[in-house]
Amino acid sequence: QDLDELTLQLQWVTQAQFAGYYAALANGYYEDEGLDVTILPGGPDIAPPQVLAGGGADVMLNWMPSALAARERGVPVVNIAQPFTSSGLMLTCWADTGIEGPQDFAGRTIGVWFFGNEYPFLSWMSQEGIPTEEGAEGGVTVLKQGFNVDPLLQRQADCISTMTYNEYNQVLASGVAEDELTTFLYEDQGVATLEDGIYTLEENLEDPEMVDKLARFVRASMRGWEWAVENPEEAAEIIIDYDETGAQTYDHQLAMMEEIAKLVDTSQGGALDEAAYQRTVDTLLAGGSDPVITAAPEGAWTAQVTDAAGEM
Amino acid sequence: MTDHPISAPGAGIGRSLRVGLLVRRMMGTAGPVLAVVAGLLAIWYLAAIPMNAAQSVTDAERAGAAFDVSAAERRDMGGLSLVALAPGTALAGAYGQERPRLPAPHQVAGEMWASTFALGADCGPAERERDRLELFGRTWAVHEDCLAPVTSRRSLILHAGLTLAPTLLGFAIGSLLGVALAVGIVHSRVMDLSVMPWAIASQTIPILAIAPMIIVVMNSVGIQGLLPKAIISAYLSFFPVVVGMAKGLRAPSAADLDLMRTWGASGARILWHLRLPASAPYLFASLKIGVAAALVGAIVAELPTGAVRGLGARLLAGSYYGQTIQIWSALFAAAIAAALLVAAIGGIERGVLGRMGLRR
Amino acid sequence: MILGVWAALWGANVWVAGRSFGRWLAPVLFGAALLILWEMTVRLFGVPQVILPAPTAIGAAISANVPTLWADFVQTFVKGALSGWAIGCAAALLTALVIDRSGFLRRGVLPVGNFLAALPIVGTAPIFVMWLGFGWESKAAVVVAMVFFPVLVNTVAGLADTQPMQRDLMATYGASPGQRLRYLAAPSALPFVFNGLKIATTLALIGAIVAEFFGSPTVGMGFRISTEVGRLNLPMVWAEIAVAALAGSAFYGIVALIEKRLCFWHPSQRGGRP
Amino acid sequence: MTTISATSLDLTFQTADGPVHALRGIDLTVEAGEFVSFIGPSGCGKTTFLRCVAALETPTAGELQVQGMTPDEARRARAYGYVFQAAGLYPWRTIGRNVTLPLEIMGYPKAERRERMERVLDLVELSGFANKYPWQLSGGMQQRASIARALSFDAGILLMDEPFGALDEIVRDRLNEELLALWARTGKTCLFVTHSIPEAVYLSTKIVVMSPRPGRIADVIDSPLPRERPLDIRDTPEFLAVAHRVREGLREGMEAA
Amino acid sequence: MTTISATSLDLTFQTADGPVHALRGIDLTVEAGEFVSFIGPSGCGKTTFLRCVAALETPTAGELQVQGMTPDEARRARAYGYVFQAAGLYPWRTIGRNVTLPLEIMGYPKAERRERMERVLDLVELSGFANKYPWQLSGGMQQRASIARALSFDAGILLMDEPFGALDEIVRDRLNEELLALWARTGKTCLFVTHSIPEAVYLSTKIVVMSPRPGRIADVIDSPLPRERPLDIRDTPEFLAVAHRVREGLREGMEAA
Ligand SMILES: Nc1ncnc2c1ncn2[C@@H]1O[C@H](COP(=O)(O)OP(=O)(O)OP(=O)(O)O)[C@@H](O)[C@H]1O
Ligand SMILES: Nc1ncnc2c1ncn2[C@@H]1O[C@H](COP(=O)(O)OP(=O)(O)OP(=O)(O)O)[C@@H](O)[C@H]1O
Ligand SMILES: Cc1ncc(C[n+]2csc(CCO)c2C)c(N)n1
Ligand SMILES: [Mg+2]
Ligand SMILES: [Mg+2]
Repeated sequence: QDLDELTLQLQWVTQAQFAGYYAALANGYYEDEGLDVTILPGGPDIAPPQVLAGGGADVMLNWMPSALAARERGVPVVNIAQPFTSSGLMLTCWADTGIEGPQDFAGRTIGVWFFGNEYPFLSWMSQEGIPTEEGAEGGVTVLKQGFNVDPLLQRQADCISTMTYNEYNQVLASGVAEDELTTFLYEDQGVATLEDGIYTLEENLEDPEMVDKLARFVRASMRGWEWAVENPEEAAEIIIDYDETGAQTYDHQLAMMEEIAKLVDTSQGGALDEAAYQRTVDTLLAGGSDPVITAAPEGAWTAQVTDAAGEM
Repeated sequence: MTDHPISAPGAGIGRSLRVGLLVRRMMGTAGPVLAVVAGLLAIWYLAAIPMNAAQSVTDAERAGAAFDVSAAERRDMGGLSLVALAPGTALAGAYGQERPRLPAPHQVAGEMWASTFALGADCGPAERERDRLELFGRTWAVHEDCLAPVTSRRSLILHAGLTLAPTLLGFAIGSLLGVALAVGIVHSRVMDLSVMPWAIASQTIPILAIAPMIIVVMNSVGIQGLLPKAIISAYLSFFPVVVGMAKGLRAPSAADLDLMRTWGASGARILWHLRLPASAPYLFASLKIGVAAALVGAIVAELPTGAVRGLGARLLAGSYYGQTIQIWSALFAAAIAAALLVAAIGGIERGVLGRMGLRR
Repeated sequence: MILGVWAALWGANVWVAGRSFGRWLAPVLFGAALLILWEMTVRLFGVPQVILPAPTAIGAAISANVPTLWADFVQTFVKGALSGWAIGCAAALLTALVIDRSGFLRRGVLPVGNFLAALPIVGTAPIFVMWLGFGWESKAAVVVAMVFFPVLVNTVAGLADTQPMQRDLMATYGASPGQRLRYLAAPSALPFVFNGLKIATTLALIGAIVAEFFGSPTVGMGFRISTEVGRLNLPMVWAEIAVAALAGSAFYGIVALIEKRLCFWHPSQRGGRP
Repeated sequence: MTTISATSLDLTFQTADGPVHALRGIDLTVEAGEFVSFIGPSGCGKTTFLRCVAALETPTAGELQVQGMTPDEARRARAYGYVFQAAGLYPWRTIGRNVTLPLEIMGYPKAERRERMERVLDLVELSGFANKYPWQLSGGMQQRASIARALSFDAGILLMDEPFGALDEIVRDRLNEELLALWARTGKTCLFVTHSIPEAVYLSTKIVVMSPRPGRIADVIDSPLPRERPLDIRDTPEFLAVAHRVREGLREGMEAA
Repeated sequence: MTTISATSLDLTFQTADGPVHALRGIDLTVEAGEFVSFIGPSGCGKTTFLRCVAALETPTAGELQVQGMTPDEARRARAYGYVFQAAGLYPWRTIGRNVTLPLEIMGYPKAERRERMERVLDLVELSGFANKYPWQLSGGMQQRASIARALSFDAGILLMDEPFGALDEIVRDRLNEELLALWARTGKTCLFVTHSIPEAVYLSTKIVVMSPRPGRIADVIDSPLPRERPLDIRDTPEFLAVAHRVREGLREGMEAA
């Protein structure tokens, strides 16, 4: 029969972070829902909200701070599902620098991802009252971190941003022992923000047919996540199969899949937890003199799609 | 044959002279190039010792060796002082690291070999491995994916080939555009005055900055795939062609142009019979620069398109995981591809100019 | 409608190009025409700002962010591009002088140089960032690597571009190698050297900006561009691009002006009379 | 029949350093079939006059008629063959295709191009070289090819600007003889610029001596020599007398300037 | 006193097409203060011989002595002034600074450079043009500047390779007169290559006629003309006789080859 076409823009390259979607694709869950899904990998020079605005994709994955900031910029993106309920973001420091808590950050060099991913860090620092501008008294020196853990390994930075499931494993894989490192999980610091959520443009939600399509997409994706969490080895293999760069290794993807499984909650069918949303907004608004968003967003999420997905 | 004694004066001069000339021409470039390459390799090997010293010492320490200087203090030491601190360790660890700051030439060569012929160190789950191979002091897994060399995802040839398509298309677009602009510039003073400064300005715009916008804009009008990448690569390659062609189309002397006018030739005839042939040497010189630029453009274009295949994607993938050896091998693969493209243009140039009688 | 405006502006340009002030007015008018068309396209078709902002929005972003733009300009252009350009060009000139003394080196270095010049910047930039850190030094190094070979190749070609007769004259004067360089090779190489220097100006700025995509402090034109793209602040991105184009063109123009002053004697600078 | 008639022709170039009077008050009539040489010191306007005739420059004043037309009409009627000092052959075309180039531009059919090419190459004794490239020929042969090119279409007027200036004396002697024979055979009207007094005297039925600043005509000498001229006519007293008059004309022109 | 003596000089160029015998068995003696012209068809080795004398080429066999030294020693002793066919001035230097260039290289003090420059520019009638650039001068003026440059330092031997080849007859006549006057005044030894028979006869005390393939000397003619030579000496029977002998020598050389 005729399949409905749908394009998904990831926010990073093909890896186990997105195992649920690849699993749904590989196992035919999307087809079962009458969907023909195209997955576009992301990369360092790709801003998913821009792709959405330009019509290059129907849905995207994005971190909520970045998505809310884009909304303020006039791109009406709306969260329609939130498979990731916990944050995997953390700051990883060399233990021998003597950093034990945020109070030790003054004068340190810290690597941060930018490109819309800097907001959690900035709001954390502003909550701690640590300036991040160049040369500020008692502040930190912020580096725009590249795409790997070299700044830490080369000791160009005292701390760098890592994800529990990816960069942290890379640091360990390069021979560093866990006790050589001190880590700060954003969850533990009370500044966690929602990560990989599914977003679409507001206008799509006005079209019942499209809403139905999105609901089928979310349902199939959550089915994919359920499967991937239960079958990490096979999921990692699927990732290897879909990675066309030939750069991913099975062991790394398996390790990533195991960490990712801890962040995903499949029990709610992908429905957004309003409390978690509110915590994210509060964290972003609390950004002192330079908050990430200036006002509490209106209509930035909807349960419409997940509700529809649940009813079917 | 003849019975002239071989020792007769002048005997054999003709042949030995010709052979001598041939040998001298070969030695003319091959010898010096080999010498320079050898020199560079020597410097490279030497430089790898201090460059990788920090990691060598850290590795040794993790393996149980003890050093007088603590890790925190070592952080501020340069590579040379680390070599002075532990010369034996630095030397022993310089050429065998997984993620060296400066991979040794043989590591890069090994990776290029392996990824050209598609061997992979751990390229899949253990149970899918068919065989293991000892090469370059490393164990390579021969994954079933990797058995058909060129079509494997690890094959540099595959990636280079995939980058080549937008390169060639972009190069074609860029060259045609460049030639067309040059023709306009030469024939119209308005074009000359208004286009040239903006062509220069266009080349000062960082392509990596506007590439994502080109992609998104083209995407929003429904153009995807090869063309956006080709456009970016054309953007980089048209400029040298414009400059070179404008010079070449103006190469005919005033006397040549006057002669055409005494024959009552039209502008188009002058272009076809005089300006274009006269510009051929300039065209080829700028095409050589343009094709290299087009390759760089195609590689750059792989970033904002989220390309998962191609040399640029391969470079980035290496970069995400700190795989320096992989970065270097992709880098050299790109340079080799550029050299081959330039050589191909050179071959066409020799043929065309030879047929035109412009090569003496 | 757009086509009509285009035709009108082109007509004005044709008129202007015929006048004596056309030399500078024509390109300005052409640029203005492009901007007007751009603005019209954006407004008429309602192009979203996150895809292509209008020139007026870009202008507003420029005037609202002068201090930021200036700080970025200093970091990227002055510290990164200019120092890298100067170091790279100086190194290339010195190397060319050394190479020129030996035909062996000349034949050996140039092919290898051409090969190394083809290394794409997206590959070299991360390596230099890894080696030299996140500051401007790594950007300067990327620029050095980019400009070195074009200048070297041009200079070597220039030093070799003396006429046999001029070389013979030097021989009959019994000139030393140093004198030969000073009185003959150096001046006649100058037009070639400037060719290389001009190419290098455009490469330098691009190199410094692109290298910042691969790691930088929180200031710089490349940093700003990549960050603001992520934040969808496109007018600011284009403001930086405008500064880059302006600075790059000015840089090119200055070098071209110096060339005009120093190479006034070369046929290309005085209208082709031999 | 008058082929070229110039009446008080003026041409002034406007340059950055002020006006240059390249031609001033030129009066000259050339009959059909004449061989007219122009001689004079550098800068006296010889080239400029030839270029006016070929409609490559426009006089600033005066009257210039070519075969009863304006020069530009004559140019479009393809009345001229022009030969420059340098052969100016295109290196990417063989000798044969160089010669057929003007024919191609003028739209002659292929068969006729070929036939004419063979005829004119024969005329300048270059048959057999049609498939060679210019740089495979000596300087003198190239110059002959360039003359053949100017002859290939039936221009009634042959304009030659120092065609033999770059050749050595021996080759030059031979080409002079050949040119004379050619002229006799074809009956074209020739305008010929040279710096060499013997050459001018040897070739011409009429010698125009010019003088510079401003460029004007100092003397017009009708040659008493017969049309039939072996090379050693140059040792006859008549020849030397004409040469002497040319030299005197030149000297006076120089002193007046 | 013998300035230059060549004994069975050979020079063979090894080229891709086989050896070229540019000079074969050249025997020649030039006394101090002589004016020797070399004439002969293209490719007969005139330039090559001059270059051997100036140590710009090395003979493959035979003996060549210059002022009792090897050519290379003489070169380093700055014994030569060399004038080429093209002026070969450096476009980035003014005429004045072109003339002082050899003096600068040879380490003359500044005041003397200036003084000598003025003197030689005066000699070639170019005073007042010291601050012009070469391309602002006519071809003839450029050639004179290049002669001035060769005269600026006290080289005993002046080597000139077709210095007037590109000039028109009138300028050439005047420069010939000037060159002769200069030679008389300075007493230099001059070796002069030309293609023009009258020029060779007019200037020289000795004319060397050469013939090609292999390049050798066909005839050496000692001129019977007096040292004092007004321009119209060219119409005297003695002059014509010498010119005739040169022409014959050339013709025979051509036929032998
Ligand atoms: N396009 C031009 N612009 C300005 N002045 C010019 C131009 N063409 C020629 N002249 C000047 O006009 C005068 C006559 O030049 P023309 O070329 O006709 O001289 P000529 O007699 O052919 O000299 P020659 O023997 O050197 O070829 C010269 O003073 C020259 O400088
Ligand atoms: N560097 C060289 N390599 C090979 N052959 C050469 C070289 N220089 C000169 N020849 C050859 O040597 C011969 C003599 O050349 P030379 O230049 O001395 O002739 P010439 O008498 O000066 O001729 P022209 O009157 O044309 O200047 C010619 O056949 C020439 O081709
Ligand atoms: C340019 C750019 N830089 C950083 C991130 C942040 N980020 C979000 S998910 C992810 C993968 C983690 O392994 C990373 C690095 C991004 N998206 N784009
Ligand atoms: Mg002229
Ligand atoms: Mg010669």
